[in-house]
Amino acid sequence: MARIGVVTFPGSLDDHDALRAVRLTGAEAVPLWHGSDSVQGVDAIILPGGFSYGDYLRCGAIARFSPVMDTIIDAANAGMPVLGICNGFQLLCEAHLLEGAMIRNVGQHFICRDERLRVETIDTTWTCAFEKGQEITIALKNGEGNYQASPETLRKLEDNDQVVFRYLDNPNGSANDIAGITNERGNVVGLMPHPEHNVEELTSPTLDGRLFFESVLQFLSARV
Amino acid sequence: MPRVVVNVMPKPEILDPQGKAVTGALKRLGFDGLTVRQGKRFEIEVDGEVTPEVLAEIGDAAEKLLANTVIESFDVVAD
Amino acid sequence: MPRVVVNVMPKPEILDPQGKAVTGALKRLGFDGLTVRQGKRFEIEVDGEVTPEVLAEIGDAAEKLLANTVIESFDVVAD
Amino acid sequence: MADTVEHAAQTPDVEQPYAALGVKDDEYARIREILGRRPTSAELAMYSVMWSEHCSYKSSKVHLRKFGELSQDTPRGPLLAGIGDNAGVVDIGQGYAVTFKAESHNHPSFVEPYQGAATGVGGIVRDILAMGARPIGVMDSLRFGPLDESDTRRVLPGVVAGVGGYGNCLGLPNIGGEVQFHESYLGNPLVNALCVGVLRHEDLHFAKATGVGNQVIMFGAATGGDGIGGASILASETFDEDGPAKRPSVQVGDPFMEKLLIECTLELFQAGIINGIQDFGAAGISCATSELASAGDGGMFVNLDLVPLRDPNLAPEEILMSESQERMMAVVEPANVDRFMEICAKWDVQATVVGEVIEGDRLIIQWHGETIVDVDPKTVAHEGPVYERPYHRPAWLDAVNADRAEDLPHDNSPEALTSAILTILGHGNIADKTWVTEQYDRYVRGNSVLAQPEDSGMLRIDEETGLGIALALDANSRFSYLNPYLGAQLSLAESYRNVAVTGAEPVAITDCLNFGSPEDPEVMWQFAEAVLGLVDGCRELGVPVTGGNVSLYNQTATAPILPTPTVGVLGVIDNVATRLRSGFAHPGDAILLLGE
Ligand SMILES: Nc1ncnc2c1ncn2[C@@H]1O[C@H](COP(=O)(O)OP(=O)(O)O)[C@@H](O)[C@H]1O
Repeated sequence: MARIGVVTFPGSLDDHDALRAVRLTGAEAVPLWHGSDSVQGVDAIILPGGFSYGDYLRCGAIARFSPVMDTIIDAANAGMPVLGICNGFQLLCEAHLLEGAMIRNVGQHFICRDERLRVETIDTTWTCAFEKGQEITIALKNGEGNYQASPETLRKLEDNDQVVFRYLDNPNGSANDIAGITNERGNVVGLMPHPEHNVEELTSPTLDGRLFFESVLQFLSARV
Repeated sequence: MPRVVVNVMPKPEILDPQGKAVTGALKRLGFDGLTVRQGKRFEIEVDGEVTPEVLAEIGDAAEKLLANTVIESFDVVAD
Repeated sequence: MPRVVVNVMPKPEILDPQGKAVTGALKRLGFDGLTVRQGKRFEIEVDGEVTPEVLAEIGDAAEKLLANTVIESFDVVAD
Repeated sequence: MADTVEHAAQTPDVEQPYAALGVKDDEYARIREILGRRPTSAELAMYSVMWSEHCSYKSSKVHLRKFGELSQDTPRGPLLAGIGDNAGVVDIGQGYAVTFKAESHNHPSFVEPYQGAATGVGGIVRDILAMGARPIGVMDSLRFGPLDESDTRRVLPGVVAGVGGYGNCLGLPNIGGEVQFHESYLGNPLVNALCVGVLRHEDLHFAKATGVGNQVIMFGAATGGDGIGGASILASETFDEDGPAKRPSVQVGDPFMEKLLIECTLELFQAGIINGIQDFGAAGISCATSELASAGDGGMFVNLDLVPLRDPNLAPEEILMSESQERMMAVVEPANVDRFMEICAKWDVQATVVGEVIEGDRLIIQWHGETIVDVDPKTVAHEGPVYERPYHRPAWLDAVNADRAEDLPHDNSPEALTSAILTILGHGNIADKTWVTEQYDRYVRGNSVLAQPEDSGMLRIDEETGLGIALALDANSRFSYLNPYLGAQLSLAESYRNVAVTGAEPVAITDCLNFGSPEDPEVMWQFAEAVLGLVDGCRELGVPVTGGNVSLYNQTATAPILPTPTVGVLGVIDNVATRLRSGFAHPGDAILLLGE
């Protein structure tokens, strides 16, 4: 069975939800701890949502220096699938595994709502089970989800097909309506909305989140 | 106690929604002709003297942690 | 363009969770002996000259909007 | 030099500023009588906070006792803990119990809306945590002045951002609440926050200090000079010629610290090494030590020098009264202290042994090697003054009730009706509340079966069986103004119905009673009537009151707020998959009207 790790940082909040989502899609969910430099031989890693270190200073900025992050950076560079959700996305940017940065939402408020997205590329470890152009609805909740990057970076992301998700109704001012991006290799994906909240009928309006986890399982089984 | 200040500002080419919101609010309050950019100010108390080495070290800390140089620039000033 | 800076800091007696977290992070990164308080820096571009009146006006704006004087103090500096 | 017990005994005639601390002449006389001498300034500090209206319930107690006369059984069995504990605990079956409570943070939210509301959420969450429960959700009931008033524009966004900022950062889904507007709240907004937590029966913890030799540990944030306006009067007297140093008038919350404190405390519970625990509420160390000691079977010794301080210049009186947030106190067997410290270190939570449980029944506190407090903790925590405040029905009530909507001019033309409907729908009390609820995370933890815009929130407790709870929080202040007895019952009925319509069985209630000054006999009457209404309503419905909170002196000058009894109802649902949503589900379904 594929083993997928979910890292808990001080202030992580959606770690248990991510673990549950992994379980529900039929993989083994492995809790990982920020203070250990071991990722216990997992096949893929999720950096969950939350307010690591209170989101003080900048979201993800302090967690980026956790011992586990050095191991994850190495693993990501070696091709391991890594998904950063919300705070995890911010963390991936702080760690320079993904380009750009998140700043305060244009409306200055924390926003929690069901957000419609378009899947722009299925050429990543976390989106290969989607259809290109598919429109999905995923829970969004953040105060600093406004994606920004230099014009050159944005151009590069667009040219290389590294924009993975776009908002259909941009909630926070993100450049080019970007909701999620990937690295050049397609193994590291970050997005602000929370797919782990869209895996059960009982607690969410859609099940669109499941496809993220099914994607990585599909990728992993194809690789073996 | 000796003090060093690090100022961190959004780079000019990066959107500054906070600054924009403040600019708009000031205008509504009747303060005209003011354009605001909002950044951060860190006041750092140093155990010991503020030597050039300490300043360099704090510059290092700013580069590494206090600022995200993808979107922010910073300066370090002995206070 | 003429510029005025408003520095807003948490009052010394007020808890500064951000500064506390940054202080802890710096220590973990090996930057020792630094104690940080985190505040805000507003860089304000002024249409026209920075006269004493303009400074007073900006002081007013800081008092009203830029700082929350219940928990923060501020100063205004021509830059 | 500190005002020691010895010194106090030798200097009976020293004048003490008790009045400035809100202690009445006869209360001061009573303290002297209890101690057989004048209190030290540290003791005076403790008595003054613990005997305040806020902590002692001195005006409301005689009325609240009626809640205790209700049966302590829920429709699902006896309460596991009830009024008198930090929060009531309800058996919901399958070995699970749920604890829930609402608390007000009204005045602080007026002074500094963001921090006031944020620390209000923080306080009630620690209450739930102290019962041994994992906090799993929050709700908030908010009242403001009219929407178009400029001060509402200051208070409302701050309060909402504060409730959201703190709760979101703790990872607690916000599953409901209310927002209402009325002139009477313009100078006195209401911020009532509710927290609910879940535990296994065997994990229930009580706030008491037992076992001589057991260690008293403070953990969490360091103690600063927060919220100690009163104590500074004492400090300046005994210490500093130039007057007290600057003290913050508001508390700033650190939700990240609280999140660590939650995870750390739950791990400590799990390790089975907590003998007694207490959160730090309004009265800080005064409250935690005197309540823990008086609930236990021994006395307590505390060395104040060991308390970690954020501000080294605090006087002992100030340390005792400090309301700094994000702190807890635990009683731990000596053999478990190392393990305790290890767990705290894992979560980066500072923990310090500050004292121990001792023989006898005294609470003794030392400072710089000298005894500054030597009291019977029961007299501090539980034997405060009790007032039978006079009350009477307001004379104006008949005229207000006679002024009926039926007597208003009626224009039944389509245009007039249209415009009336639009006016009503556009009023803040009716209008969409998305601007508020969008700032709250309702998804976190992945168990929110119902949240906004549903009438009540619902949380799954057990993933396997589908066991869950429903919660609603309601008040009807305009009805309570017209008739506090019926108004309180309407609040209860509304909340009860909101739970029932989801398919959950209502089992217990908590309340948060917001009123004006108890020294105003008309307000006191409103209060007494509202309590009676709730008691009779609960008896009729067969649900106990598990606890609650009283907030008095909610007024602007002498004008009280509308009486606002907020009622929270807890329901149990055996399988959340059977829950019903509000709103029409399928085209073709029949629509039935129940009732008259
Ligand atoms: N309005 C009320 N209805 C029922 N019980 C109440 C009410 N107000 C207070 N209580 C109960 O009185 C006790 C003391 O409450 P309280 O002092 O609020 O605890 P805390 O120390 O958390 O402030 C608690 O058990 C509480 O549940």
